[in-house]
Amino acid sequence: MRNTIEWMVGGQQGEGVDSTGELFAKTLVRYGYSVSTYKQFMSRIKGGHTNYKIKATDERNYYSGDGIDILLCLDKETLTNHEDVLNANAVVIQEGKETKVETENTPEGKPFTVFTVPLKKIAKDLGNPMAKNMIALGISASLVKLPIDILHSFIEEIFAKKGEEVISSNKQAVLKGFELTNEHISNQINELKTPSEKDHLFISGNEATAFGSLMAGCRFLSAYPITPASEIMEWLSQELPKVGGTVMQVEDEIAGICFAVGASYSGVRAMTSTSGPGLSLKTEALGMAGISEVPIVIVNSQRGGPSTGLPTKHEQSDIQHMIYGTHGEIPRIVLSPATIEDAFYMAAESFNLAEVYQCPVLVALDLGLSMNKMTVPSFDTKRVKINRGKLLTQEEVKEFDETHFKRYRLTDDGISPRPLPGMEHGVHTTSSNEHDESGYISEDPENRINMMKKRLEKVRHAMVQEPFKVSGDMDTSDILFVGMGSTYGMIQESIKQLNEEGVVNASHIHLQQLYPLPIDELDPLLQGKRIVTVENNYNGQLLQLLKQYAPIHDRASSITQYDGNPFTVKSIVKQVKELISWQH
Amino acid sequence: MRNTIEWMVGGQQGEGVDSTGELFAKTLVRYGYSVSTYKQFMSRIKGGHTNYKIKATDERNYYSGDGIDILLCLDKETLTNHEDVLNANAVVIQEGKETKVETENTPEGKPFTVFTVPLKKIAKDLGNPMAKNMIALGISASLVKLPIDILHSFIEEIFAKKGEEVISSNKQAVLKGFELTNEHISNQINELKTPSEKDHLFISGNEATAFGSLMAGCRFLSAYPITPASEIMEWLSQELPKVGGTVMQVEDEIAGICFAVGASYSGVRAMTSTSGPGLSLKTEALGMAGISEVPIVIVNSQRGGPSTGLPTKHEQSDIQHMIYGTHGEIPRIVLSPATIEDAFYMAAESFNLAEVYQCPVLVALDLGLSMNKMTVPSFDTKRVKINRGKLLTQEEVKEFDETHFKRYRLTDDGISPRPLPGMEHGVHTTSSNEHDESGYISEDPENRINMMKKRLEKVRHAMVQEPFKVSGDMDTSDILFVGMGSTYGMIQESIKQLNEEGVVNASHIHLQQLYPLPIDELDPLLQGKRIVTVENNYNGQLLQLLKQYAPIHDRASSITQYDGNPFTVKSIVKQVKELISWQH
Amino acid sequence: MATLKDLRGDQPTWCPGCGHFSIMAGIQKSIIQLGYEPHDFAIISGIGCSGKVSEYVRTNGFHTIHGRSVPVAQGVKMGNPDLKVIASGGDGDGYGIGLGHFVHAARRNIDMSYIVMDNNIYGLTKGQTSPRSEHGFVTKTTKGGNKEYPVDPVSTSIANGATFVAQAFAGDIKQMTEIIEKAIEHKGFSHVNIYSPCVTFNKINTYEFYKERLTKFDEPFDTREEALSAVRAHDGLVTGILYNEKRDDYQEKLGIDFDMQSCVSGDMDEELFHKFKKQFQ
Amino acid sequence: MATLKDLRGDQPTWCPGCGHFSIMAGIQKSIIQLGYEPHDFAIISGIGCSGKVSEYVRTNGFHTIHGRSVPVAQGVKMGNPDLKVIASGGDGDGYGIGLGHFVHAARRNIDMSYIVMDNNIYGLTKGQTSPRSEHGFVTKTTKGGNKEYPVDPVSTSIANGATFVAQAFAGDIKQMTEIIEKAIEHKGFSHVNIYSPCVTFNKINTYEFYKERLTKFDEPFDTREEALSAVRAHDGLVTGILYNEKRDDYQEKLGIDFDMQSCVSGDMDEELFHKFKKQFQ
Ligand SMILES: Cc1ncc(C[n+]2csc(CCOP(=O)(O)OP(=O)(O)O)c2C)c(N)n1
Ligand SMILES: Cc1ncc(C[n+]2csc(CCOP(=O)(O)OP(=O)(O)O)c2C)c(N)n1
Ligand code: SF4
Ligand code: SF4
Ligand SMILES: [Mg+2]
Ligand SMILES: [Mg+2]
Repeated sequence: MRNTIEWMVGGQQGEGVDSTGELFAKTLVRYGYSVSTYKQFMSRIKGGHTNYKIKATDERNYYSGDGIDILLCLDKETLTNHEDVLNANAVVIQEGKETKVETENTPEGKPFTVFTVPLKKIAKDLGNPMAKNMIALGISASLVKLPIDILHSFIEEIFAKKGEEVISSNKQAVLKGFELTNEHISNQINELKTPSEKDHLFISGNEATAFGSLMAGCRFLSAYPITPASEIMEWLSQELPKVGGTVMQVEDEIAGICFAVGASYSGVRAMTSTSGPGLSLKTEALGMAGISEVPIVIVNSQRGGPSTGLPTKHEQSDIQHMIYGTHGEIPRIVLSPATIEDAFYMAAESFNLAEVYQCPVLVALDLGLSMNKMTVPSFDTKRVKINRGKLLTQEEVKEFDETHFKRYRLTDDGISPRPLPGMEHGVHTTSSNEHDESGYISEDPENRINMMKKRLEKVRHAMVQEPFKVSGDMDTSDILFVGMGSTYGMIQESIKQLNEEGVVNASHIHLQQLYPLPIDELDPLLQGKRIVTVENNYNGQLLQLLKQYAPIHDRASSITQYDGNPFTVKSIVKQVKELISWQH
Repeated sequence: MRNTIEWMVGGQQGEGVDSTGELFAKTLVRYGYSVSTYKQFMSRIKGGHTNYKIKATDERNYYSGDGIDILLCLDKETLTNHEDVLNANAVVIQEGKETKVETENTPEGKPFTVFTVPLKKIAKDLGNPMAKNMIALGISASLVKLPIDILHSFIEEIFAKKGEEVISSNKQAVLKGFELTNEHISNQINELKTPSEKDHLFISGNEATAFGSLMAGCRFLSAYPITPASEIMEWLSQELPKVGGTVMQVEDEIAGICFAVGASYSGVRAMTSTSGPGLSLKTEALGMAGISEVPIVIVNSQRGGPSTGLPTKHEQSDIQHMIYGTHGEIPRIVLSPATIEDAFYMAAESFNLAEVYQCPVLVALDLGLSMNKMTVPSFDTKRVKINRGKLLTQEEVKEFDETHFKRYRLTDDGISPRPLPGMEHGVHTTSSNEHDESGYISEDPENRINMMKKRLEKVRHAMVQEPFKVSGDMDTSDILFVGMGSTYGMIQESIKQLNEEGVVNASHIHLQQLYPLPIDELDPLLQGKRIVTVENNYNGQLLQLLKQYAPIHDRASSITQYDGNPFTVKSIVKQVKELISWQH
Repeated sequence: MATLKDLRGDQPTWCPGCGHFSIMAGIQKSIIQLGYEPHDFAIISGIGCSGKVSEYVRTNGFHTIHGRSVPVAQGVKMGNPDLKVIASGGDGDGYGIGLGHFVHAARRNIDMSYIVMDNNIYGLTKGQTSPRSEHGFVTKTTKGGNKEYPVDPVSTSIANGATFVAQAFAGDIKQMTEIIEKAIEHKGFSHVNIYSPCVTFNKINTYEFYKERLTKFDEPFDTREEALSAVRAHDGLVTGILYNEKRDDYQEKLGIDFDMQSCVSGDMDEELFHKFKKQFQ
Repeated sequence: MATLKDLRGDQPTWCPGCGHFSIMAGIQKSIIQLGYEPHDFAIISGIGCSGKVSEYVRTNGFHTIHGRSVPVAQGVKMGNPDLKVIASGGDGDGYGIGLGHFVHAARRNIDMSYIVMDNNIYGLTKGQTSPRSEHGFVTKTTKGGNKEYPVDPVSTSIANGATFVAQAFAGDIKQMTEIIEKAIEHKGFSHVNIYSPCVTFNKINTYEFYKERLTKFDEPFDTREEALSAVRAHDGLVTGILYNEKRDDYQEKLGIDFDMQSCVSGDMDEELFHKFKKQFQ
């Protein structure tokens, strides 16, 4: 009995690769497994190779895996592209004239079984040519002895509107798959251990971010479509109206942030979501939110840059722009959830931070985290409490008894009580110009100094609940990996492997708050160790960030990947080994 | 006989403060003095205090000075605002009912003379009420015994179109000024030493930048009005048509950069000029220039940020945005001329670098450098030779003999030969998407790696003629000041004073190339010394930049000023002393 | 009831004689005459001499960035449907850099007013050509005369679905104020372009220029076609409400029971969580 | 003479049946029929399915960024007045994010053609509402139907001074190609909006939809007013050259003896330096 399975379906875009993958993933989820997935696709609508990768384990797993146990090929490219990562004794399912089973070897000499099946013909015979992928799913499921009922009940759900005939032909297709396996390759069946029962969700980083935002009271999102962020807008445009909120797809990304700033100014928890090109366009208005002290959440789902770059590929290369972008100097907070559950919690926290500190909060996702689904423990609604900061009620505003409310009142903590437009006695001025306490333009040098200090100091100690994740033995480890975003799972697994192989004694910090960098907390952990950042960009932006705060220059380096794909454990391990051998 | 004079005129905006200041400055220039100026003004058209400060010396001078010898007050605020910086024995000229001379003391107890004159009345009596400032200029000139002919000849030039009468009344006004001085305060006359003859220009940083660009062959500028950059556009819109080029004032800053990118793509040396808010808007298109490898020069004349901020005030706070702004990673070069003559040369060099490295070049000015005029030695046209890099001629293109020209050909130095659209056999594709050598979209990982390396490595060793200025004794100095932009003169004078007072043994590096930072060249100079950056921003952006490249964290700090005004020598010296005493 | 004093904000710094003074007064008067209080309003302005109006009229004000008053204002209204929202700014701000937002706002029809202070020039940056400057207009950047033709703002909003389009003149405060009042009371996006002479930099489009040339229309045209033709026939030199149509505004059309502001500090809503959670199981 | 083969660039990746194929063919044919060579042209495109046209038609191409093809294209023409310049892109690209640039280009009248591939939807990002989507149109982000009204692109360019405005349909290649040819030969800014069905995401604005509804005009209208009225009367569902006017283009108006490209490696021009230097002395 096995407790892990790696599965992939590949084919041409528009051929149902996505839905086939998603269905198999959900089947495994419903069976009780922890599932991580990764979709690869191209910047076109039809055609071009795409694939959907799944790794399922009976314990929590954060990474969709390097290898493949079952490979479902809907086109020729699939096998060519992925043959080299097949695990030993993998099964490859492919279309062919007649059913046959052959054994082949990977370039590295691992044996695998090629199961050729006339899927199209069988589906046609079943009276439903569309059901060919279902046969293949049946084969897949039967190879690990998943209960057929799960697939069958999904089929009932998915095709509920299509009628009994479609349901039945699809069910038969699955059954046929089971039969084909039993008939031809029963020696390959390797049953999955029954997992223990868990309360978990199968959700993408985008969905978790959107869900967390909604739960934190966000009621307005204005944005412009862009891969890989569109899903956030799409999910919220479905769900927000149910709670009295709304999504606006506006004319461009500048409007995206400006609408959200306006809505936030009027008292709503508001956000905008985008990816690189949109983030760059928002750069000017980001500064407006900063100086005018309007809370705002900006989700940046990173993709391959620069410019239009690689719009459907993974990258983590907007770090510096998020921290330093916009002219002049503003208060800001930059977060970067490590996992999908962190995306939920940090999205929620970002609204708190935005309102408590009255400043823009940027939440960095990356394509890997944004678009791929994983199984996560159901979220804890008690973990993040809603905190609206110094937002005043109508009654509180009245007590100030001012004709023109001092919106930018100087206070000890730099944060000013905030009335809302519409409140009696709360009439106030908000401004992108340098202003005095009343919000009116001021060019007075002394006022300027006060206002700059107010704004830039107030966020200095802002801190999210978990500014970074630490693992490994900080006292004894001689190498410290530092990462952010969706590399979490790969780094964890790489360390496990490296430690097991006895290559290094490694520890791991995964940063979740990039700005203000929690340097006081990090500093003791950085002492004395070899530091290796693992990041999906060319310049080693995380490394540059760390160097700015800590003089680690002679013992720090980075492992980078910027080809549009996520790291594999294999490639991290390889690069670490090279790094180490080179040092000796 | 004196060899230096500090003069200021102050008044309400729209009252001729500027033109009066400029005329006096030019008079001193024509007399042969080296003049530095600083204008202060507000973000409104009429009203509000403004002033024009001049320091003239018989040797080269880079700073408009801390003190005032002659203060011309066109409003009440002028004296109130500037009394504390009057030099001993200063003369204050002010409007009043009747002519009188009084002696007063500054808050620090320095004596000064107040010369009250019924300027308006006298001007009216001369038949030209507009000439009142001319009387005051006459007084100013006579107090340092400038030849009256210089002023008279200027009057002839300025009022040439207004006719004999205006000319004569203005001449008389000046004469009247001379007479009043002789009559009432002859004991204050302190003649300026006659300077040696020099071939020099009186020019602002904006003008020098524009002039340098034109001389380097720039024939197209597209931009949008914004203080303090507008002057570049305005100057070139006058001059470019004379050489077959043109300026376009377009609908916004995004169009500003896009037009220039388009013009450059078609083979013209092209630029755009802007300030902070415009720079932020150009962030996305900057990335396009980077990945598509289109040469482009972006001049950013910095002002008080963030957002609208302090639009008419001085700051140096866009450093990080210029280096890190835009999503993803692009080749770029960031320059920052230290002086007005460097602005000329570096503007010219920026076009070379843009074309040699086929990438965007950002030229950072700051308001102090942009808007104020100084006397500079006439420029050396031999210093920067035009270099168009790998731009191909029609003949060269033909030799490649390709159907579709490989615009992004991989080469040893990462730079690809560049045909122009319109050339026979040169048909090629330029793209903001990741592309292969032919310019066509490519999502292939290996191609991606090659292209990223090509683009990001090609600029690694780009270097301007003078990447930084060094002064002081690098071997013996125990403190090293690092600055950029218009602080050059103040830092130099501060060091002189600090060295003279024996406070420290200081040296000075003024960075002119911010990215790629010439760290190999800088590193030996940074060794062992206490490092103090002097910069006009809050966060110490230069300091952060240095720290990123060198582990100087425990011996580096910054002196900052961010109130909208430039440093004074006094304030630098004071802060250095504090820093040193605090260290002991 | 609010008085003029209540509606006075910061001390204006405009040049004496600037048309913007009259527009400010027109907005103040309209608010008073319609019986609103300062806190009922939010004035969202752009950057320019004109942009300062949000600090000079004492209502809630947001002095935003150049060209973005209209998207910010729409967001404000979306966030609080009870607020009266006015966006305001210059011709450069609104028809130059902000032109796209303006057209999209016209077709979106959110309930707000957009008052443009049109002086056919860039005032605050000292007199460059604006997208409303006449063909041939001479400025610092167009010494040989402007080679472009001006944007036609009222035709553009009429053609793109604005439900209230008017034009006024700062030299005729009475008509202007009437128009502003109606624009404020109009349910939907109302666009008011107001000729507002820049006495410092624009020596062509002066008070006299407009007085001599403007044609006043007392009634809106029945159809967009007629309004378009009239505007063109007079080369844009018309005043009055040009077009006015009743139509559900954007928020009404959404048909959402808005509940945007009720979020309070404290626990997340557990019940809501479980409702939404289901779809991920 | 160039053949179709000469004008074939990269292999198109559009969905089979996409209207963009016909527009690509229309551009290729026009270039051939007018007797130009591939190197005479530069096609400047934005981002979208449509934006790929600059890689599929083998002329000089610049695949720029989303919404900015028009300003880049104008810059290209300014830099080399001898090039034939076409800007092209989608309706989202041109009338959404790029709307401002489009209107300013219309009033500026630089000699180039702007061909918009209008499928009333955002194709490449998988089917969201575009500023050209009908009121009520249902997409992922507008489940309850689009609450906005579409931009009227041809009215907008007509109202703002464009000197050549036409509309075509990808389903009528003959008329479309004729129009593109005339647009290319027009001296000044020519705007061609082409209905180009997205067969994958837009199930409303199909080939049939347009075939049934389009009214063809064979002659341009004499005045802008008439053109505007006709467009409105048919709810924008017209094809043909709607308006066409001879007028000096922007570069002619500038009256500059352009000398943009003559800069060569070597010394600065000493004489020129001394000429300009004087003003600073
Ligand atoms: C993004 C940006 N670009 C440019 C500027 C500079 N700027 C300030 S006001 C202005 C134009 C003002 O003209 P208009 O909108 O017509 O207002 P007016 O001053 O004429 O009332 C410009 C270009 C800016 N503040 N921000
Ligand atoms: C600044 C920016 N925002 C968003 C995107 C994402 N994006 C790519 S294409 C596109 C819309 C395409 O629609 P359209 O212009 O109508 O072209 P079509 O695909 O329909 O031909 C969007 C929003 C982007 N590339 N850049
Ligand atoms: S410059 Fe013109 S627009 Fe600005 S305040 Fe003065 S008169 Fe008014
Ligand atoms: S998605 Fe639509 S627009 Fe894009 S290629 Fe397919 S059919 Fe054409
Ligand atoms: Mg204006
Ligand atoms: Mg489209």
